[in-house]
Amino acid sequence: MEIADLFFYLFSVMIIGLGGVVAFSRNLLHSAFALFFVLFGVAGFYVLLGADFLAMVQIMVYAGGVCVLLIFATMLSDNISQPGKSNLSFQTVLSTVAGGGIALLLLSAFENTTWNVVAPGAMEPTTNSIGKLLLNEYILPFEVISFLLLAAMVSAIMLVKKGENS
Amino acid sequence: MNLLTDTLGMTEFWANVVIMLIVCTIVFAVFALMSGITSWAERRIAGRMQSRYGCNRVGPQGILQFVADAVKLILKEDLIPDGADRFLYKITPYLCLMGVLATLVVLPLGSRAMMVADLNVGVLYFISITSIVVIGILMAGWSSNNKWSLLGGMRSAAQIVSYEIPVAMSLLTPILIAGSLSVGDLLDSQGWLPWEWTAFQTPFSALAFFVFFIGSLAEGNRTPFDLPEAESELVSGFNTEYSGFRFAVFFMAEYGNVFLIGLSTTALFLGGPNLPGFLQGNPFLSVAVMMLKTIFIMFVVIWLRWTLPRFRIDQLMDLSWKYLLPCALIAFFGQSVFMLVAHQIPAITQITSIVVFIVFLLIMIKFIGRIRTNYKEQSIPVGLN
Amino acid sequence: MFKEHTLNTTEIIDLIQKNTQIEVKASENSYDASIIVEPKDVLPVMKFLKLSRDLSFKVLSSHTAVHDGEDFKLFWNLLSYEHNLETTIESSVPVVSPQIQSVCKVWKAADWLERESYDLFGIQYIDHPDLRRIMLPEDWIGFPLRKDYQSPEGYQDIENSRSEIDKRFKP
Amino acid sequence: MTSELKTEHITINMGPQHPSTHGVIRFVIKTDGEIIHECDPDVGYLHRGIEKIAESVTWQGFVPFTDRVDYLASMNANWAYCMAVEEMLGTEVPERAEYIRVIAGELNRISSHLVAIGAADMDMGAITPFVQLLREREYINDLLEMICGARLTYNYYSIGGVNYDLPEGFSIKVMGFLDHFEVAVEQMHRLVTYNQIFINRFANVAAVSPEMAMDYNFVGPNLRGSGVKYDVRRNKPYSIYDKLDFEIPIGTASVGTLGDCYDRYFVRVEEIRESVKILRQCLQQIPEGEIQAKVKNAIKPPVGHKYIRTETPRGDTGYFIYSDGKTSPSRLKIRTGSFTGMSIIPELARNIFIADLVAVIGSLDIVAPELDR
Repeated sequence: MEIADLFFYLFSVMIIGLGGVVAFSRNLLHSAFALFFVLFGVAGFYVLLGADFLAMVQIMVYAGGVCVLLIFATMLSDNISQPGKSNLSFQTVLSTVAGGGIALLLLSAFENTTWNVVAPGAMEPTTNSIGKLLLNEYILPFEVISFLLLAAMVSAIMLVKKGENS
Repeated sequence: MNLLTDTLGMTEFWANVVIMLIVCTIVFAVFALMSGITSWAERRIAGRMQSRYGCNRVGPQGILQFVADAVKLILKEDLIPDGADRFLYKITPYLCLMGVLATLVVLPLGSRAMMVADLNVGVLYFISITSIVVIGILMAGWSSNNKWSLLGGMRSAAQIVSYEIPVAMSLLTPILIAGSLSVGDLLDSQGWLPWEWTAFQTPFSALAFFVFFIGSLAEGNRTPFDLPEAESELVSGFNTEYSGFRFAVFFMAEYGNVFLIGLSTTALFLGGPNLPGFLQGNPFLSVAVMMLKTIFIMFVVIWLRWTLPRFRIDQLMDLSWKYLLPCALIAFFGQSVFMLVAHQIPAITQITSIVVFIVFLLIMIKFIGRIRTNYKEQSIPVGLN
Repeated sequence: MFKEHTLNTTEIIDLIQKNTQIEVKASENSYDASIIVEPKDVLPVMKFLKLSRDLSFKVLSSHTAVHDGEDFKLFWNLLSYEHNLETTIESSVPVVSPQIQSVCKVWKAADWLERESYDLFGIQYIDHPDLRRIMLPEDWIGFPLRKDYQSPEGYQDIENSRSEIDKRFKP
Repeated sequence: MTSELKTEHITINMGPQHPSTHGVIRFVIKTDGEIIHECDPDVGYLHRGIEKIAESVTWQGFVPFTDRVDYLASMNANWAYCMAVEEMLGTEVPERAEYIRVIAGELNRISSHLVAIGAADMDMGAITPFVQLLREREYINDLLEMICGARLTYNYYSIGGVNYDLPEGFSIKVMGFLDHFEVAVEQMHRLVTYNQIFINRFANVAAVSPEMAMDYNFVGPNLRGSGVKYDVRRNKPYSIYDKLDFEIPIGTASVGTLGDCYDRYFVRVEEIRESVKILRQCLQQIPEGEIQAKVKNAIKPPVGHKYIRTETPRGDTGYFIYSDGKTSPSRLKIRTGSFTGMSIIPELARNIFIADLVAVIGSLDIVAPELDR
């Protein structure tokens, strides 16, 4: 057993176990906190796969940013002293159809894919190549996306401003 | 590692595990000791500044006070408030400590070889791992079932999240200079002379240095940005309800943070452990240089805490978004342009760095003059008794 | 800013009577001269004292009551920074039904001062915005500064009877 | 998203035990996040019934109780009460006693203002100025201990004069202290007053207009901070203040709006300097002579009421005394600066931050025992 394998199983257990907490917890905030660790575990997987840059960005953006935002939103929107609300929802028919459909889709994808198994390569820095690709080959999509995000941010600020004035 | 596999007949896996544990223990021991000593130093320095003694009973000059404190805190009753979220309440202090400790992985205690892991995305790791602390503080604030704690937690999360951005932006400047995200490469890009340090290389990197220092003060919840703990407003912020060992862990994380501010500032901006050429590679000297610089930065941090009042939450946010972030962006942009120019005229690099350093020295001399005035005035006798 | 000549009580009384046609009189008192006003006239007189150009008593320095026999004597100490004037308005209400108009509308400082004298004397101020106890707990019985007040035997579970304490500390 | 966001208010108890309420006061605040929506001060935790006690002790016997009304400035509290009784009896206080009273009172004023300024700094999170100012206060306590033997509750003034004469060499020691102290105040300025963070926290916060200040009966430094130039020592001189030369500092809106926390703070700092001036004059002019006028043992002032105002560190403190000709006052009302200053809090603490409320309390210089009596 390699040391990497040990971490693989550790991360797997973490993701699956806490993923369950996210889905089934009766406390919305517990779900949000568990989600943080799920995202953290995913970052761990990225590291194991040699995608170090992606892993760090995953932690920074999803775990550090999005998750904190989620927790903030939960705390602000709910009656914070009694967060009894759960995200368990029992719309049986709808949820069965949706969940079953997705499960079937995933299963068929598993079945139909020929998995390309290669030996794990040496850990190489990916930052350099990602940077080069982003600023040479994919410069246009990169810029378009940045512009889109900027527009979204400005409009969000405008919406909030309007609310404050009235 | 060879020693373990060959002589003790371990498999490679177990040898790896053992080495990991040893390294973890060493790092943790250094961290715990440093945070303890920082807490002692803080009390002594505060005492000196406030015309009193500070702790001077346990051990020579009271240096063992932190051990006594730790023993006291461990033996204290561990109270859990009524209505608290017990599980979250219990694990939170460790989460905070973990977030602070994990940063130590990419920071050198001495030369480049004395790093736990010289990750090639080290700087990114350094920035992103802080988010664990945010979650820890939020959880602490919420799970205590205390409104003051909750306010403290919210403040803290908002503060750390928004100060992460100028800090990350200001780190782009040394990254540009070194051309790498690895902390080891950043160390190598600086020399041992002050004008070869990143902080004094160009006016822009000096700007980035100040943004980074201020930002990391805010991320470490130190005065003037100690709003999450603001004892005169929020009683004690997110750790109000904690007692006993769990409080000790919070405390350790807090003082460890001061150590980390010193360590990261030294490594990234102040030349790290670099020595003159003929001494290069001497492990003891490099550790000594690194620690000296770190301790100086820690002293500045403590000094600031006992001098300055505290910001208000909106002023804090203003400072981050309206001043520090633009400054960091200017530093980044200016540094890029400067490097393009310096590519054409190589001599300009040397000249600018020396000029920046001289300007810095002049400011220092002015500052020391003011300190002297204070000392002179303080020696006027009162004439009682 | 301050005038040299300050008005005395008689001149103030003249001014009040000329402008409001309310009967007021000076009190016979060995120390401070004060103006005695009927309880029903207190509010209009106060309004005049504050708004009048010649007086402009913009400050209510103090207000209190005195339990004197069958009556509560009420005192308002007024100041005028503009004219460097000082005067005392006096009125009295019977102890059995101590009711008087609140002057909160004239001076905001009256709010807490009247709450205090309600708390300690039980004087009812009509039209006071928030008349509740200020110093003592909400469930306190009686008004301590009245002369006929008897100290309670205890409050909630705290005993206060003299004999018990004496017993415990006797040698 | 046209309608405004509905948010739930949190009700928080600030106090009775809270680091920055300056004693045992409770504020029930309703906040919208960090912004205070409503604030209701709940006072009375230190109500000791001093006014009721006055009805059963002798006229002289009440002097020690006035110490407990305002423990930071007991000299001035003694003074106000003694002066009221002296005026009722028609006692003439010897000139030397008046000078001693002014010296002790002004020293006490400085020490009280030092605590006020230091506590305001500490509320802002700067602990060092507080400790440094307390060190200066200790020197003053030493000086006051020399003249009366006590460091906090002095019980020094008596009806008709003062209890003890000044010890030998006292004026030299005070002069020496003043030389040291004036420099210390400059240092304090450099440490706090010109600190940009401190200015940011205090300027433009909770401004009180002159009209509002008068309406709420602000007194002393709080009133002068709002730009109203009124000081009892100058406008209705008592004791020997008409012989002394000193300025009345008022708020000038030097960094913010008129009557904000910074103005109130700055007026106190300036008053310290004026007190130093007064002390120097008194020490030079003090005559020799008696320190105590003849007062009978059993005092029975004639029937009537008297309202006396003196300028204590917390402003114009009024003693309303109603005598029915017996050996103890029939009614004694102490109208203190903290009490009326406090009643403005519900209005000032609207739409400001929790941190600002702390600044407001600090700048109003509220002393809880004086508030509750």
